[in-house]
Amino acid sequence: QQSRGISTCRAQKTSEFPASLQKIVGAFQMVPDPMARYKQLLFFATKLAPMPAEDHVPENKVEGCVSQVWVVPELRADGKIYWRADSDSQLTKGLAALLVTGLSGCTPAEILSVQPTFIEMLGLKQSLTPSRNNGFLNMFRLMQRKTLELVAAQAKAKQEEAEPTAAVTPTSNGNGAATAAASGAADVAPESLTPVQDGMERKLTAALRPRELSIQNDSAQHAGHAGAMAARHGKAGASGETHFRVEVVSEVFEGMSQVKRQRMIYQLLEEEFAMGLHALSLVTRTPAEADKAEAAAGRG
Amino acid sequence: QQSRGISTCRAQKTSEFPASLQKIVGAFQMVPDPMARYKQLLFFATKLAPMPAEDHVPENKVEGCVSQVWVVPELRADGKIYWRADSDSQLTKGLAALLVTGLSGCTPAEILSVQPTFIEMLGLKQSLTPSRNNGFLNMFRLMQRKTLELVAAQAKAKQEEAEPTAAVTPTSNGNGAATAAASGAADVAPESLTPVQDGMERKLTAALRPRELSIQNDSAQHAGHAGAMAARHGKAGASGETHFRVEVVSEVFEGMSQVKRQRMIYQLLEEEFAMGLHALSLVTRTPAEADKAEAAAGRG
Amino acid sequence: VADVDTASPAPAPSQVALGAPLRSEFPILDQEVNGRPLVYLDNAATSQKPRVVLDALSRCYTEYNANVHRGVHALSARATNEYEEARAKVATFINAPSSREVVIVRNATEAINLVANTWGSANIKQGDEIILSVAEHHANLVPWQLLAARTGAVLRHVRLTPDKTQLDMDHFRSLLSPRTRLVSLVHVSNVLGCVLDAAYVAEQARAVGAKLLLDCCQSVPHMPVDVTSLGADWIVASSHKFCGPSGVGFLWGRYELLESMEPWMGGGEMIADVYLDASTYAPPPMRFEAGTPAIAEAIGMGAAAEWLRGLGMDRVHAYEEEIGTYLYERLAAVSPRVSVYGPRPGSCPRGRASLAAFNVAGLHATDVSTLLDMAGVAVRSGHHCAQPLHRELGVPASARASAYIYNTAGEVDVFVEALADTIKFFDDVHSGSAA
Amino acid sequence: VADVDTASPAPAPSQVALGAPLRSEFPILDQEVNGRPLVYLDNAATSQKPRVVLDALSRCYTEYNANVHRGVHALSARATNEYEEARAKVATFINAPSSREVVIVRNATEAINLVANTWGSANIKQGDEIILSVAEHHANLVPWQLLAARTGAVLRHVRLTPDKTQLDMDHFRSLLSPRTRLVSLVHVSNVLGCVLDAAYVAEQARAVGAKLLLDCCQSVPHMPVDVTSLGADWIVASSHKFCGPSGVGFLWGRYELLESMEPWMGGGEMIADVYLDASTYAPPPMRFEAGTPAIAEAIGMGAAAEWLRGLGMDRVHAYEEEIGTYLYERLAAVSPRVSVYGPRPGSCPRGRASLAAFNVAGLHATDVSTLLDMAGVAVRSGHHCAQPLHRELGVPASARASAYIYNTAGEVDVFVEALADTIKFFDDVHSGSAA
Repeated sequence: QQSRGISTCRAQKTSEFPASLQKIVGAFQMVPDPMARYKQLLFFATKLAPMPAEDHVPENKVEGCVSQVWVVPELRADGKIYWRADSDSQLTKGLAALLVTGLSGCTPAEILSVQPTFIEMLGLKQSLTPSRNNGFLNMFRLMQRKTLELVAAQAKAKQEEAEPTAAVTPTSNGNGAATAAASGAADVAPESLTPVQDGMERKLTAALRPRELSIQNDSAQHAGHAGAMAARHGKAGASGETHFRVEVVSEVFEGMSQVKRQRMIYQLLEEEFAMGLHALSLVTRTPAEADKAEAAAGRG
Repeated sequence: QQSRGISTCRAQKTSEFPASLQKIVGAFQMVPDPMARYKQLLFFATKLAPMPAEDHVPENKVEGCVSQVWVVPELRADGKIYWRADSDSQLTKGLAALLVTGLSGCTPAEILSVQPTFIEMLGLKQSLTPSRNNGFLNMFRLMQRKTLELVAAQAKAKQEEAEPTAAVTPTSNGNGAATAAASGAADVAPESLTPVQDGMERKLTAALRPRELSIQNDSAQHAGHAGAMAARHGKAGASGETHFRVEVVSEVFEGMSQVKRQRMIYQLLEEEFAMGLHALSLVTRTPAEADKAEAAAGRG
Repeated sequence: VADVDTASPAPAPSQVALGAPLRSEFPILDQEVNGRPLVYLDNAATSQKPRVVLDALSRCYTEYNANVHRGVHALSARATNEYEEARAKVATFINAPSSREVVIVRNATEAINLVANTWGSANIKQGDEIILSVAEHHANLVPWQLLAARTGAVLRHVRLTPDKTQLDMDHFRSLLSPRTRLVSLVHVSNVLGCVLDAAYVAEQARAVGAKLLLDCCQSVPHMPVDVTSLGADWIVASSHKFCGPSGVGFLWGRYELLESMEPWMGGGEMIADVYLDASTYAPPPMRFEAGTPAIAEAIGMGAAAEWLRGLGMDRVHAYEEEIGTYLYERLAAVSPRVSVYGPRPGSCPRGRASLAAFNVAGLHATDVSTLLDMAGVAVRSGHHCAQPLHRELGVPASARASAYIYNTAGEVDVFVEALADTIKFFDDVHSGSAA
Repeated sequence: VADVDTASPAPAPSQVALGAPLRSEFPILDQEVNGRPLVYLDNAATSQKPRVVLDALSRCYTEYNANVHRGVHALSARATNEYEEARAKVATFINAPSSREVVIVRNATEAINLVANTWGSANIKQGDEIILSVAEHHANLVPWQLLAARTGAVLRHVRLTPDKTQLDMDHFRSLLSPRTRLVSLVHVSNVLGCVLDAAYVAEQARAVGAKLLLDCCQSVPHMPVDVTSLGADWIVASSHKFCGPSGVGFLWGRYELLESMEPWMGGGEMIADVYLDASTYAPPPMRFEAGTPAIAEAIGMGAAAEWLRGLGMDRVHAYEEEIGTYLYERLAAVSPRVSVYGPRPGSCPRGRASLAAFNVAGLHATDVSTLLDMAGVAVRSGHHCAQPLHRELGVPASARASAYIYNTAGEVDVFVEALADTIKFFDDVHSGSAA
């Protein structure tokens, strides 16, 4: 069993990537020689459009790279994101160009569903170890973070135009009481009994602006769970936070497959919580789907 | 080549010990079985005279032992030292008894000339690693320190009766200037250029109350010295402190052979300076011998 | 003792029986001391290392040794991966929500000093109270004494129950007040073997708004420790006590809390940008890892954590309860002169650790351990870095036998017989029956 | 390159030729990276370890691993002996008057933080001045920044000579004043390779009553360092840079000075007597070694020190001058676009270290080192924990090739050819000649 600290979930298949990224992966996989692949990367760099001087600002800068790297997204009216990037290192600029080409013209949902593991298919010896100076990974994560910010800002703007505040319905099963209100992300008391749950709530609320969000802690039901898991949880007395059911209704999901929605939430919670969560049962719906389900339930 | 940090100089031969200690070593060496040797040690403990309650005070306590150990010397009119000791551990009490028996009735010079390595001849698995909780070594060192204190106190008392203050004659050869006056031990500036020399002067003055003390730094003459030594000294620019000539006149030497005098000084400087000194050329004389030598020089 | 009939080649770790079958993984155990087979019962001081840990160390130094986080060359990239993977293995071992919550330090002592000098210096003011106990290891006393001396904070010490076997929880509760800023207690005592009711302590500490640090040096090696359910804000442990190398250990802290802590040591790796007169700092855990870390040692610690997790900490705990009970019962039966400290097995809902500190009336603990060593039995004697506790117990020192997963009931028998011989040996000398 | 015809079996270390004949002692060097033989030129970041060090580590863990200073049993006694013997070997290596002057720490970074938090906190007041330089490693900048922020002390930085190859000694002298309490400088720069005139600095510092700390991380591995003649009050170094394990290093200080320093970290081993509210402390070096130390690592460090001493540090230095000069000259000749930092060999009475930090005009250092790695050549790129120095040099980063006793002229050739290929590779892409 691989340890959960570094491993991401199973590698995506190429067919799951956005088409633009599939093309790049294909192009690199046709080149058998590593030096030629670097050459190809450098050609990508030369094709990158120049980045305006005003974009070279700290908020666009990727932290922790030895070289300097900047990335800027633009969410256009077609609902898709277009990227600009630059670096003072030619190889890093090549990686940036590759990401710009692969992720421009994609929807936020597509971008968020991409896993960084695709880089391993390119044969460039890029590591996926989270580390301060992992230029590629830090650049990729900044791009996903900026995407989430855009999604959140957009959702918020729409909401303010049209909708009431989303209602969170914390429901508790067993000993895992939900504590904070939907808007309460910032004022979760630091001595919270349920740090995992609070964090999930904060993250999901910020990124998805959900109409409804229900987080249910089923850990107590799994306290008798066999094997090593139980060994870590069954004994310690207080409430574990290992098994959750999450139901979320958000318009961010419009046009996304169930798989992509789940992957997006996994991505959102990956860095902070993947290692604390042993099991996450997800129900993801758009507002329209939720209304339909409710109506069906009313009928049934 | 053994490293100098822990090794003492070559182990003494049994014949070089005081007779009382020779007897003990002989007794232990006759017992082939280690458990029987421990039994013998415990018998030593039972033979130890009880120590009066007033002797169980911090200044008599050996530091760093897990068990509690106390040692007290008494310098009698015959010029010899007699010991009392106690411990709450029976084995440590046995070691104390062994030292009390072996070193009682010895002159200060005899006691100071003993090396702790004799313990290895007893087959008791006593370590000679300097360590906080090396009960035997710490006890042995406290006994030698207390001996030195007695010698110094006695010499001082005699001196105050009869003699003028000892004159130190610092002579310098090359770049090793002697800095402090004989009484200046305490006020050697911490930023001294010659820490080794200053320390030697302080130690020898305190312990021997010398009528004359000359410390001469010959290190510069040896700067060209071949091999690893030179490698460590020839390059660094400033004055090394590696080779010294010491001439000392003290009545402490009365009745001691040259070998014992040298060993006593070696012992005095061992812990602090043995590792900084590569070569120590010693001339040790009693006042009477010094007067005779001077007279001879006057004639010659 | 635990699983049975696993004679098949290369069984999965979770199927390896503990005790005797595990000994082949520990090359050091197969030796003679003073002509007798070594019986190593000093595990509470340090554990031995399985082959998998020795191999991890060896692979690091012979395959990819390089400095971490700084280089792009192949060795450096691999070393960085292995180092960060080790951090993740430790996180998984204690079920930390994120490996970013694991700070790699030299030992548990450094970890406590780190908290005292960062969170402590920033949050503890004159008159604030810190609750410790009389049973703490010096590492959980002295850093707070130094902090109290700097800040004017007041130290309160939970006392023992009247039978002196464990901490008095009523007394603990009576010490709590709105002035309590911190509770810092030992999870499993290295002398008494008693196990703290961490859930209760966490609940009570939280009720007065105090932070909770648990010294898990003696729990992490021996039982499942899950930081998501333990209730502590920080825990500390040393690698060398849980089958890992010396020179490394970890501090776990809740991430928001780590983020709120200013840096302690300055240097490379812990910075974001350095200017001549000031610098900005990296986020945790890097913020607290100044300079080249204990790279190979951390990798060894990760290997140890992974190996123990593979064995199953519930199985480890069950095995130790069994051998610990056997050790206690046999030891207590040697002679009426033998006193064993801490709670009797079975008397306590949370059990007791597989260690037994004891004294023999009329004998010094050091004499006992010296003679046991002659029989090849390694036990510790002294104050076990818990002088105040020994004052409470009214003895200057104690001897301590502590078992681990590779010790067997047969070894306990050897120890107990050697102890009986030792007592007889001293009795014989005193009755003059020796040659 | 150094001695010749030592083909006899098992020659004494002082007769082993350096360079190629030494490589069999370093198992890690015999491997391929990216299909090419490894050329390890990242020694200033960390050195590789000879068999004698690996064996010392292995022996510790398979023969006598136990906690030190606390037990009377055979393993514990042996571990204590080996640990203290290691301290003595380090003392001998730097010619310290006494092993009591050697404090075992995690790394040089911790050693500097230790001095800043003990001597510094007690002796540095508002308005006092500390002299550093623009060429310091972050480890010799950030601790003093933190101290200055606490105390109101002022940091002064020695600048570079106009040609930016070394520290400007005239400027150093101009910074000295009666307010100067401390001078803390790098003995050998990890970027410029320049060697400090320690004797002059010591004399000048002493003249104003200032203490002197030297960061000897890059000198102790490469040249004879003799604390009795160096003139410093403290020196610091990291084991992993001089053939020893990671996770350990040392602080040397004059004993009276160490004695004057209050403890920093509290815990076991550093105490004399512990009471509930206060404690008394052990004398140095134990006072500064709280908790279980890096036992095996210290023993490995001792083995490394002894092994290097056996080789002869004068021979090591001579060999490195030779290969360092070759490295510099060949590198500088690759292309007019290559700039090598630091003094030209022969231009300096104290020589330069066998390292060469450089840049190729038009290429980022990281790109250079990435492509070199494809050719099996390991060099570092980045700011080498010296951001301020790189600002002085006007570059964000540099690449650095650093040689040690096992590197050969042939390896320098491989590196230089790979660098020429790398430059051509980027040029080709830009001129569009690629497929």
